[in-house]
Parts: sequence; C-alpha cells; structure tokens
Amino acid sequence: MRQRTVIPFGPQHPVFPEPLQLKLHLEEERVIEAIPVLGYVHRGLEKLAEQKDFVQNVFLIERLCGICSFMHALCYCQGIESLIGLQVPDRARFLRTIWAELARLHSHHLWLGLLADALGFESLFMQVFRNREIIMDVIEATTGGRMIFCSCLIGGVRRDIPNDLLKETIARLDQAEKLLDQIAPVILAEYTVKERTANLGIVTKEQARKLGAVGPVARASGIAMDMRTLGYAAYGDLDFAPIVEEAGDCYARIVVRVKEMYQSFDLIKQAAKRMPKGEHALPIKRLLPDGETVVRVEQPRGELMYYIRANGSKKLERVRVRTPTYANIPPLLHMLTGAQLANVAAVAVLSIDPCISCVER
Amino acid sequence: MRELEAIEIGVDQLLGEAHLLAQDGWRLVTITCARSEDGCEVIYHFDKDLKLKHLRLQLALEQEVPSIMPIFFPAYLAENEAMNLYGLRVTGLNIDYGGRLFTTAEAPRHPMARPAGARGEE
Amino acid sequence: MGVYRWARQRSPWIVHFNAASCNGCAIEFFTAMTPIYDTERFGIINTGNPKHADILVMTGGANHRNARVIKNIFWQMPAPKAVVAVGVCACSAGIFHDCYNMLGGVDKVIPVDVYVPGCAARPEAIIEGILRAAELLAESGGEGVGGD
Amino acid sequence: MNPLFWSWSAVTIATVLGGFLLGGFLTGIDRKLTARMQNRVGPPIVQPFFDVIKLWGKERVMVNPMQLLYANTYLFFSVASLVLLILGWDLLMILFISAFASVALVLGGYSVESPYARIASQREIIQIAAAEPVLVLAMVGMFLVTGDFTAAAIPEHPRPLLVDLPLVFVALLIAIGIKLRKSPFDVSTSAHHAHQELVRGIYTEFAGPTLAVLEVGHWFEMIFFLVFLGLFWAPDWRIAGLLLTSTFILELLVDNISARYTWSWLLKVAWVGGMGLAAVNVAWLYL
Repeated sequence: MRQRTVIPFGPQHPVFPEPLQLKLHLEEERVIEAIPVLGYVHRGLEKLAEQKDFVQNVFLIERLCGICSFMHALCYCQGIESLIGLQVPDRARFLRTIWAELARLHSHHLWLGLLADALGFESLFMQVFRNREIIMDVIEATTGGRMIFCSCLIGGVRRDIPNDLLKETIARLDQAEKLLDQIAPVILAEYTVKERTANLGIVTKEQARKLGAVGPVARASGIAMDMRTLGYAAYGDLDFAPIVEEAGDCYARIVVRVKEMYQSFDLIKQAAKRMPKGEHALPIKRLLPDGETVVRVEQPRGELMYYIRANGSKKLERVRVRTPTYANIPPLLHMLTGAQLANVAAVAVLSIDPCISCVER
Repeated sequence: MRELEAIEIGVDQLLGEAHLLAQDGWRLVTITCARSEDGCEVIYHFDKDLKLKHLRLQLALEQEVPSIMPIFFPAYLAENEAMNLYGLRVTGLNIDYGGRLFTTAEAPRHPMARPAGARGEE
Repeated sequence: MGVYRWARQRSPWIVHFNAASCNGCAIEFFTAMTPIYDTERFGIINTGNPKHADILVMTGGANHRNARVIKNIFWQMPAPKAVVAVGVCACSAGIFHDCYNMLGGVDKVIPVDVYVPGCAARPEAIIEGILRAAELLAESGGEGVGGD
Repeated sequence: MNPLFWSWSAVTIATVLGGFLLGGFLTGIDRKLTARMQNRVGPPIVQPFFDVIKLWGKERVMVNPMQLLYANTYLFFSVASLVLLILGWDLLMILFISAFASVALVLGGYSVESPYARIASQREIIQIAAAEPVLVLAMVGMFLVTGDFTAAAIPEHPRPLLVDLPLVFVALLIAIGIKLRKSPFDVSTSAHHAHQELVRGIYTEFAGPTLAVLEVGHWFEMIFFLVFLGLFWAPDWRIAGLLLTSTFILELLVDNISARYTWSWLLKVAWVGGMGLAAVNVAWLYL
C-alpha cells in the first residue's frame, strides 16, 4: 500500500491569509480526500444582528467581511428598504453602483495578487497590489474609509460624490485601467501561469449546477448567472452582460475575473456619465420594517443572499446570510479531490476566491 | 406584514418535493432556520434562472428532519450549521460534523436556539 | 549583547495569524508588504512560519476554536518575541465583544506588547506597530518580551 | 611547516572570510534588485547580515539534536567545496562534496516529524536528481576540453571554455537556477518568503542559530556555483566577472517573471532540456 500522509493545511498558513483548515489526506502528493474544518472565524454575528436595532445593524453587517463590506451593507439595506417600502433616490442608486463596482475591483485585484503569490510569482503580486492602491485611493477619496466604507445607509448613501470629485475619480480609474492593460497580458499569456492553471480543477457545467456554484466559478463553467442582471441599484439602467467562459478550469476562472475587472471600469464610467441629480438619501424616521424578504446581490465572489424577517419592531427576528463562498465550498471539495499538493493552494483554493469570515460569520 | 411566498410542506413531503425540484433543474440556494412559536421553522430556498422558490417547514420541538444532502449536495454546510446553531435534528447526513461545525465544546451548544428551556438548550 | 540588539531592531521577521477577523486588517497587513508601503525596507519579512519569526502579528479577536491555535503559534516562536495586535478586534474584539463565540481580544489568550487601533487599521499604522515591537525586542536584550 | 601548507591555509581562511562577506552582500544585492524590479525600495544591501546575526542571537529551539549536526554538515561541505574549488582540486571530487552538502540538508528535513519538511525533502531529492546529472555532464565536458579533471587545469587552457561548451553553459544555467532556489525551480524551499504550500519546505523546522547556519551555508553554495560558472571564462577574470554578473541578473529576472513550477515539470526541463543540451555538447566534443 502506498504511504498516506495527512497534512493539516492551515489554519495558519502563509499562502492563505485566512484560517481555513483543510485536512488533506495525501497519497504521495495526490489529494485523496479533503475535509474542511470551520469555526476559526465564527463569531456569532447573526445572533448579534437580532440583538441590535435594524439601523445599527448596517454597521455590524459591514464588519461581516472586510473585503466585500459594501456589498453586505448594500444587500442588507435593500432588504430593509423593501420591508419598509422605501424607494431610494436615483442618485443614491447610481452612487451605490459605483461603490459596488469599486469594491469588486479592489476585491478582484486582491484575489489576483494572492493567486500570484501562491503561484510563487512575487513580482506579479507586487504589481497587482500597486495597481490596487489606486483603487483604494479612489475609495478613500470618495468614502473616507479604505476597507470598510461605511457609505451605505438605509434610505440612500451617507455622502455624495460631488461632480468634480467624480471627474477626478474617473481620471484616476483610467490610470488604473492602463496599468491593468500592462498586467493582464502577463497573467493571461505567461507560460508558467498558464501551465500551472489550465486544465486543473475542472468543474463542468453540469457539475457546477449540481454543486451549486455561484459567481465567477459558475460563470467560468458556462453558466450565465449574474445577480446584477436582476437590476438592483442602477444595474437595470446600465449596459452589461454576464461574462461567461466554457472551460471550467482554473484558468477560465482567472479569465472571467480579469474580464470582470474591465467590465467594472466600464460600469463605473457608464454610471458616472448617467449620474442623475438630486438627493442622495431619504430620512427613515418612524418607519419600521415588517415582514420577511429575500434579497440577492452579486458580490465579487458571486451570489450573496440575505433572508431578513422583521416583526414591526426595531429589532429584527432573523437575519440569515448566505455568502458566495458558502455556496462555493462544495465545488472546492470537488476540485481538491485528486489534485496535486502543489496545486492545492494556488489552483483549487484560491480559484474560488474564498472568504472564510463570510462563511462563518 | 409582508410574507415570503413559500410553499408550506410537512416533513414527510420534503424529500419528494426536493426530488421534483432537483429533476426540474432547481439549485439549492440555502437553508434558513428560524425560531417559531413552538419549535423551529426551516425554509429551503431554491433558484432557477434567477427566480426563487421557497419551501417552508414547521417543526415541533425535538422533531427530526431528513437530510436533503443525497439530492442536493450543497445542503451539507447549511444542514450542519442548523444542527450546530439551532439544534435541528437532521438525519441521514453524509458528512456529519456532529453538531460542531462552527463551535467547540466550550461555546454554547445551540446558541441561536430559543432561550430558556426551548429546543436544544441543555 | 549589543550586536544582537542592534540586529534585532533591523530584522524583525513576522508571522501573521488571522483569527476571528473580518479580513479587513489582514488585507491591510498584506498591503503593507507591497510597493506603496514596502515593509521590506525596514528588514521586515513575512516569514509565515512561527519558528522563524520574531513578531506575531494578530488580526482579529480570539474565539473558542482559534484560541488553541493562537497559543500554539505563540509558543512555537523562539525567544525573544513580541506580539502586535492589529485592529480593534485583536485589541478588544470590538463590535463582536459580546458575541457568544468570542473570548475577547488576543490579550485574553497571549500577552500582547503593541496595540494598533483602527477598523480596519491602516497599513502605515501597522508598520508603525511592528517597528515599535522591534524596538521592544532590541530593548529586551535577549530575555524576550511577551515571554511568560 | 612546509610552504604549501601555509599557502593552503591562507587560501582557506581568505575563502571562508571572503565567501561569507561576498555571499551576504550578493544575497543583499539579490534582494535589493528583486525589490527594485517589483517597484519597491527594498532592504539595505547589508540586510542578510542583520538577519543572520539576529538569528544567531535567538533562542536555541531544536526538534532534535540531529538537526544541528545536519545543519553544520551542510555548512561544512558547502564551505569545503568552495575552498577546494579555489584550490583547484579535482572537479569530480568537489562535485561529490557539494552533493554531500545537499544530502545533509535532505537528511535534516527528514529528521523531523513535520509533513511539510518531509515532503520538501522528497522534492529536494528530486531537485538533486535534476541538477546533479547536468553538473556531472558539464564536468565531463570540461575534461574532454582540457584533458584533465582538476579545476586548476582550466585557467591554463588556451581558450575560454565557453567557446567549446556553449550548450553546457546554457544547461548549467538551468541547474544553477535550481541550486540557487529561484523561480520557477523553487519547489523545496522558498528563497525569501514562505508563500508556498510547504511553508518554507526543508527550512520549516529549523529555527534560530541553526537556521542562521543554513543561511550562511546557502551563501557559500551560491558563491560556489558562481565561481564554477566563472571557470567558463577563466583566466580572464574581468570577462568572467561580466559573465557572472549578467548570469546573476538573468537568474533574478527569470525569478521575477515566472511562477513557481511543480516538481514533475522541473524534472522534465532539467533532464530533457538541461541534460539534452549538455549531452549534445559533450557528444559533439567526443566525436
């Protein structure tokens, strides 16, 4: 019989900034079985959300995940707005779209950097993060925060982006897009990157559907599923189509995300061009949520779903968060089985862009 | 009060309904567990072409519910989580964390379950 | 010995552990390694291995499951060593302090030498915190701060 | 005492001191240049000395006493191979001594329980298997050109070796990329940062002073291979220096523009590419 090793991959592991633990059963360097051990980040946020009132919850929900905090706030606010029957002003819808796309940009940059790092491609990691800093500067200039924007409110957004700042933002983003033009070919055409990622971690269209893959993982397998086509915020007024690749391997997931970065630049420009005038927030005094609802938005990692149940008081009865990584863990386990150890970090785990603090809350 | 358009089903109908949905190409979005007056409420959310369908299940205290993991594999995290946080009794799990998906022995056993004497509290 | 103190301050190697954090601080920590901030100009290297590290950078608070891991990493580090708690969660568990699964800040589990506030802490603040810890390492003269 | 002994001792001491200083500075330059290529400021050139001194002053944590033995063996054989090369001894023997150093490292990795270090040791064996045959072929080529297996014979050869052994030189670039632990060949340890699946591979379980010994050993290994490459343009040390500088920068450049590869690919490149090139060159000389 061949020798079996069990490698506890994580929770503290250098290629992996988050404490996910995978118990990898190896034969030589081949993974026979992978079992995720969760709970290293579990805080009990859903319980806390029932103890605070629904306005305070926005601040709590933003701290669910530092990378896509705006998306969580957006999704939660949309849910509460639908429960109290509030229509947000047009300008707020467009501003939300801009920030949502900025969040997607910085998240995708981050993912690309971490992937490069896991592949041992240090200089690409550095270049991607250099470009990401431009996005972060824009975020800081428009919201005042870097990781946690605190810009989404129930009834609108906390602050406006004045038109001259908007113009400046677009100029900065053009700069970032030009830098991305230099980086993207390196990722997509570099021999070693392609060899390390193509034909690995394949999830076919059928498997992706069965395993419940969402976001870029599903789109890389040929499923045109993008929650933005539901038309929330200002997405209904903008022109875009979900980006789909057919191969379903790790390389296809890279391609999807790189194209989505360009799509985000484009969406921000469209939104800035069609930015309506007017208020950016409505007061919510004396309005209380009642009933239950399910809201979905497209996070950088895929479909984010909130189930909110209120009872007409200030405190909510139940807030259930289903994050995209939660849905992408079954496809991940599928990818890991049979993978080489060298490909575990780089190819399988990072290609779903995991966010463990989202999963465990 | 605005309610979710959910199909109310009984525990014995669950597997049959799930089977039909699976054949029809629906995707399991997630399973939500919530407290109700006398026990626990489980909502199964399904999606097909961006349309949602919900199955609602009212459970009495200590009532068991079959796992839908054999039909929808992605249920595995959600069911284990419900077992952990709500003390839901799920039977027939393929991957069973024994009600300890997120928490360890030092933490409250079923932290989201009803306070004082209700299901799952020890 | 003087020469060791002198070298210690100039070569702080880091191990980073992300406990019950929202990733915000963890990502800002990564950002601190990259061109705009570049911690390597101070000799700071993210070794990723507790046995090679002088400074443990903690982001996120301690919960019931990861407390053991935090202790484990801390005790694997050879003396002298220091701990930097980055972000409000690592300092006091912040908004999560009364969650059922949280123990509190990292200092509930291991001794912390430098507290870096912020939600999320900015990369400049993180670098400052690490350099402060490196100074502590140099002052300790071999006994080790944050030891027992 | 006879004068030969004194001159050998002087050369030995000079090599040990010089190798230590040069190795540290070269590593510093390596890190600085890498940082500059990545749009960073980078550490001071003397940073590797800070690191080694600091490591030397740390607590002695060892998994088992054998670790110290293997680390010191690694350092000793790395130094010995460089000294013997400078003294111009038999190349084959020098090669075996430098292989001993690698074997000591592998044993050090195997001596601990950590699965990371063990898997890295397996990979290191593969690296040795990939690089050593190329080195042996290179020495056979040198022998065919100079008619002598000693390193001292090479500078006396009328023409630079590069003229006769161009393909061997290219093959050696691959082997030296492996030996210097540069991307894409860096599968068993990570040179500066441990951002790979095996943490720092073989080095994972070494800490404090023992790690310092390994670091210094690696400096000597690096100098050894650079001097070995320098033989290709001996005796003109100016051109050899230029050759070495450009080789060094080339390795850095490749390190910076490629991702790390898997060990199976490494074997393919080293055996098909490296050995193929070297074998063609040697065969051509032989005929």
